[in-house]
Amino acid sequence: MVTTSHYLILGSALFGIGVLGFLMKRNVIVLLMCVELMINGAGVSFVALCRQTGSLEGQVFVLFAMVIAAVEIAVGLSLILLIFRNRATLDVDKLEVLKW
Amino acid sequence: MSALGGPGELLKGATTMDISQWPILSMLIFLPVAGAGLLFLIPWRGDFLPKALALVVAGLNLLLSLALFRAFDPSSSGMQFVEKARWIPEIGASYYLGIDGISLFMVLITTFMVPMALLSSWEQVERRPKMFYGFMLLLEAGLIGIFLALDLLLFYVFWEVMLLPMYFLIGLWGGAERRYATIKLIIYTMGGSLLMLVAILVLYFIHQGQTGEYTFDITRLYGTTIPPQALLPMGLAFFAAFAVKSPLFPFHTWLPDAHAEAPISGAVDITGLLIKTGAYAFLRFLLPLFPEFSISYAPMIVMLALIANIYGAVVATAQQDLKRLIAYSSVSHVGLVILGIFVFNLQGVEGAILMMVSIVLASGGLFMGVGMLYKRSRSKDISQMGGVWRDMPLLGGFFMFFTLASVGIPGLSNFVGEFLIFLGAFRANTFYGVLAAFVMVLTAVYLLWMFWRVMFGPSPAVARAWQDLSIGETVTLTIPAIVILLMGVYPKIFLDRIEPSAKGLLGHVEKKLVQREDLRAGYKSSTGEKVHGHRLSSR
Amino acid sequence: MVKDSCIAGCIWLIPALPLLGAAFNCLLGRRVGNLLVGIIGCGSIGLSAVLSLFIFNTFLALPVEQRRIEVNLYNWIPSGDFSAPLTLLLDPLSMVMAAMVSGVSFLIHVYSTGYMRKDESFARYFFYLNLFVFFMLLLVLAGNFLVLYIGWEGVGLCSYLLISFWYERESAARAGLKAFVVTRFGDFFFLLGIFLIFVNFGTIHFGSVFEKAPEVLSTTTATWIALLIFAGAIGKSAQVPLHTWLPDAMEAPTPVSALIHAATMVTAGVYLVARCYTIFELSPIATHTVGIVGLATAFISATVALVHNDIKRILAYSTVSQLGHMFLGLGVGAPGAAIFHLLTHAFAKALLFLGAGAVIHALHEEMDIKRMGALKQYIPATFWTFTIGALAMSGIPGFAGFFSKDAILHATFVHGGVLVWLMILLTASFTGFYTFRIVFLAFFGEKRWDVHVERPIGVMTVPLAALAFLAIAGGYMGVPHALGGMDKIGGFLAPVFSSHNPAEPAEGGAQAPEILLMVMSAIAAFGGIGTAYYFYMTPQGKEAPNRLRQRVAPIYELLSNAWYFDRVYQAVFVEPFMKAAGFFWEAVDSSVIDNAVRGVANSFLGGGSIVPKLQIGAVRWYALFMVLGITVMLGYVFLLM
Amino acid sequence: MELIQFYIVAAITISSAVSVIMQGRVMYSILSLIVTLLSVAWIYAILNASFLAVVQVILYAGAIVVLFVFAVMMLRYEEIEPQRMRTGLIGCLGLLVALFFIFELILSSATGPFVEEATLSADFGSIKSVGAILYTQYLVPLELASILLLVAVVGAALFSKRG
Repeated sequence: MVTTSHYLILGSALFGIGVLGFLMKRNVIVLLMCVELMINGAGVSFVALCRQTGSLEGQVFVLFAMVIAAVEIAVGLSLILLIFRNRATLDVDKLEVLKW
Repeated sequence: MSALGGPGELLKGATTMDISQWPILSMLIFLPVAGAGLLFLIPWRGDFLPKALALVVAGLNLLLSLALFRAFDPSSSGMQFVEKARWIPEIGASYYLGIDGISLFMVLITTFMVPMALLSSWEQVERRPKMFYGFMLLLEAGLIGIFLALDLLLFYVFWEVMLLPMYFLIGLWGGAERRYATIKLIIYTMGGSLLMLVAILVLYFIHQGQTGEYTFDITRLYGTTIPPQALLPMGLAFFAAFAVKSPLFPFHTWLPDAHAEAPISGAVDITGLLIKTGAYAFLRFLLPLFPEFSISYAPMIVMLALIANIYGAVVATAQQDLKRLIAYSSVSHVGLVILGIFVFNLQGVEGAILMMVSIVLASGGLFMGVGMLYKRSRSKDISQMGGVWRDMPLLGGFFMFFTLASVGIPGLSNFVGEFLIFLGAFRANTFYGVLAAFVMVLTAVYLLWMFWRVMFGPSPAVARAWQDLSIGETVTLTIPAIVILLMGVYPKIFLDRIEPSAKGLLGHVEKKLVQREDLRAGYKSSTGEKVHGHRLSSR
Repeated sequence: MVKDSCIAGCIWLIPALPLLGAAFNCLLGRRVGNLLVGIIGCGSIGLSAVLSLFIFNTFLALPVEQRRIEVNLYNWIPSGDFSAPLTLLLDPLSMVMAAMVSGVSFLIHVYSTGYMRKDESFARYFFYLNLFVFFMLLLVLAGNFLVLYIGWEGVGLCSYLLISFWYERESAARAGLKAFVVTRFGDFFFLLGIFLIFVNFGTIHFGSVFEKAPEVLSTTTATWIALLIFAGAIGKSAQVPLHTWLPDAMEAPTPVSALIHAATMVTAGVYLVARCYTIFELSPIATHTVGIVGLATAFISATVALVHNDIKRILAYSTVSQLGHMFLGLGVGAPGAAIFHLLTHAFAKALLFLGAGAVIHALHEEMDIKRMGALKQYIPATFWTFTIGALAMSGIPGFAGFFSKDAILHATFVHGGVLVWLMILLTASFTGFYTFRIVFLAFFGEKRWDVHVERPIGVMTVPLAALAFLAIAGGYMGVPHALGGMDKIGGFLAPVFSSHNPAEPAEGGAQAPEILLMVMSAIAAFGGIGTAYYFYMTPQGKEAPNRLRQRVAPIYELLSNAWYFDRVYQAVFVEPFMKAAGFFWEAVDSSVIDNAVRGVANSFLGGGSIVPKLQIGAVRWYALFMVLGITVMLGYVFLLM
Repeated sequence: MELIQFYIVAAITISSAVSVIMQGRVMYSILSLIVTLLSVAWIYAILNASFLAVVQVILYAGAIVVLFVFAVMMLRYEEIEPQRMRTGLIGCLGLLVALFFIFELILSSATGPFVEEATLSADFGSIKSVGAILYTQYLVPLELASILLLVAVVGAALFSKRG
């Protein structure tokens, strides 16, 4: 019997792998991918709980999350292009523009 | 009885348009937001169009608020034009707006001063005027939001939002020391308001504990009974936030810096508008939410207010920078306002409200005058001036007028407010009244001495080719002057509308206090402890 | 009844007309040219004067008990149980004052058109002057304390503006500020007095307050109120110790000195005390204080006037001294006499000032009487009118000042005692001396100047003549009973000082001392004048002043430094205040408070700078800490709870 | 049956996700990501969210991954370093925190208190039912989302043009 917990654990695992990658990787493009992983992990949990409660709101939410993800990727990637052109690197550790 | 008809009757003439059905309060807030949005988003060519747009928006808002004024029912003490909508129902936060006699004039003066500020900076903002004007409109929206919000969370949002445009206005268009000034401003005000946020949440949960209902609606929270051990920290947290904004001694030192570094029209707004949010919040939140705190700590607050009052006046005397001098005069006047609030009688409160409006007008007028002078002289240093009247008689005349209004000459606006505050203070405690009234001497000293050093005396030998005021500048100064005169000569228009709300407020404080005293008397009568009543009067 | 309502309907016009004039001169004055400004300026006051005389006439026809008309214009400050309607009150006291103020103002306005005709700020001048008359009329016509206070502050303001009128002169600016601040110090007490009245009576309306005063007030409260009000009067009427601003106020154009600093504004204090006489009567302490202050002022400033050489300053000290006489009159229970003296003094002193103005004008701004002389031949009209004024001032029988001063002296003798009376008699002889010192030094003797004399033009001479007439005839309003007169003015004013009965028709036996007193005071005046004549007109006396000066050098020093009031104030108040201001700003504001704030800011900055220093980048640390935060929260929620 | 299906898809998902972060070369990461996204779509399908599954395939596997690929192509391939993971203090800390975080997440998901499982209607998750709720209750957010997309497109175009 597959319970909701199974899917939640799967979603959590996906999210956690995303977090792990986000903290460990240095390439900005891969960081963006890790964000996608996190979003998907959250999505799995949403949809699972959604089936559990029998309401469709969770699915709608995931839909919006996908939209946001698309937006984020579009803008994020174009920013990365820009940064790469200016700084010739994709290593976050070398991008210290946020430092005060 | 009355030989003259009076403008009050005129204004209440036949209404052609029924505006009571409009969401007029929301319009007041969001019209400037929309204007600011247009300014920021459209890539305007040239400077004139965005400026004109900003002015039109601000002007429309002024008209709206005048319509509101006309439709306002002076006989009612409750909230009018109430708008309530769900905002975040899950936590009980609502979009709840309303206006009463206390906030009416705050809103009016805001919508009035913003176009004035825009006009006075018409030719003075050289860098990115459209951004500047956009931020001014945002500031207006934030301020009006503060005055209209009846939901604590909404209030807090506006309270913080307002800082943002302020920060940019000073930080981007300010004087040489602007970084220092902005950081000081932000540290002071954020420090205060974070404490307030905590207290808001505590209040929210206490209320939930008592009634089982999660709400930020202040009209409901008014009924909350604060447990005695929480009273002092919570009251202090709110007090700190408002005292910083007011600003009350010893939290005032951000003001002179912010003033001195602010762009001219930004300064107009800070003086008047930013700082009176603090005093307003005392009336709207601290008094009714924590009447026990307010009353039992009133002597200390009053002492601080008196110190601010005298101290501001004394320190103002020593200033060499015109804008700083006016800033300290604001500190002094704000001390009076807070004194008026915390003597808990009708004259004090009404005087405080009138005084707030009047400070904005008088100090605002002075600031605009200084701005026009600065445009020509490129200096704010008093010792560099002298004999300006000879060069610019028109400016001198206006400057005199606003100075006298600040000094509190009867017939001009400040006098009415000051007089009522003095009277209220005197009724509450002779000592307060004497100390407060003594400042009228000091005020005359530092303001007229300033006037002398700037305007009188011989012209310097160096020839100055300063043009007297242009027509636009004259108009800009004339409008507030007329309002000052109107307020001084016929304050009844204002007092009539303030009175029911002020009475209601004091009545509420008194009632709540009596309830608690009864409650406590019930507890303590067995131990024989004497319950001491506080002398309150809503006469 | 018809007359009643007719008067009530047009009272408000009396102050309103000058206000209109002021508004016109303020807004359009610079555009329309001096002629129109002058016409509007004088015309508005003139109309107002005619109106008040007309009302006076109607008023006299009313039966005594109806001579009290009140008009409520509108409710100015309503706030809870406090209300301050704009009430005008016409009773004998305010009627007399209004007529005097508007009349004298009109004459001085006319004079000013000549005196100021070459000044480039002609319109500004008339704006201030009209505004002043408005406030002054409001002050005397006020029906409650707050309206009176508007006028009170308003005249102070105009006085400030007019003293600083020639603002390019540093001394004028300083004198204006000084006048304003010193009088405001008095106003502060007056305002407290108003509060105390309101707290005790629940109203500030004159009628109700004075009616209820005897029942409501205890002696202590009455003393407090009276003293506070009197403190206001001290400031405004330049009594010791707040008199120092008035001599400096002579920086104003001379007609202004005549109007504000001699005839009208400075007498407002006398008017105020007379108005509140009911309260003063309840408190012997207050009444005595009034008398003592009046006496001291009269004496001190008369002595100072003896040694000064600046013609306007002499007159200023003389004004202070005469105001002291009036307060003395009030203090010894003769308010009618005080008001009478106020009127005659107004005429005489306005005349003297205008005459002095003509002299100064003639000699191109020369004010030192040592550098005048022999002017009688050059400006005879001025000479004659000035002399009439001087005679009236000195209290020579037949002239106005004689009757009024005599009334005060008589009351002093009866209520104040012989010692006080002697002192005031001495002062009277001083008065004769310093007034005629001016006359003799300025108009007689040899010519000590060499400029082209500018003769006063017609508009300046006519007011002089009119005032000269008043300075003679004004006294016959109040010829005392002892001389077979009716004391009309005393009778007319009596209802105002309700509980106080003016000098009853004296019994046959009592007349003799009164006449004796008159003779004594006349002798004192003549003595003063004679001494002046001896000093300045006879060859033998020429060296006398110098010898005298050397003989009493310390006293001379004291007097020429005006009893050191200014220096003491400078050292005790002004300098410590400025030092305190500097100290509070630099030591307290900029150091203590600001450093505390900066400390907080720096601690944040310090704390903030540690974290980024651990590694080169900041972004990934942000990410790490975000996750760490969530982890800790989750841990708290799921693992520990 | 469902259990087996679940374990298969879970294994694919987890392993491909791990592969995303373990790959040295970006292109390989992208390819692994495609697998992950597709398997998530499969999970959606299992969970009665057929509409979402379809959108997942189109939007994610179709559009977003293509974007990644384009980005990598536009940057010269050999320069898309660094490939290695982080080391040093931050690497250790990151690993520690992340692992602990995963542990917590999984623990909490396994023990969560749940409501009764609802009985689902036949068309639960179908295009029709999702559409019905999307275009009524969530109309305003939907429109806002479309505006957001528009803004993002314009923004992205602007950025890449300006550089």
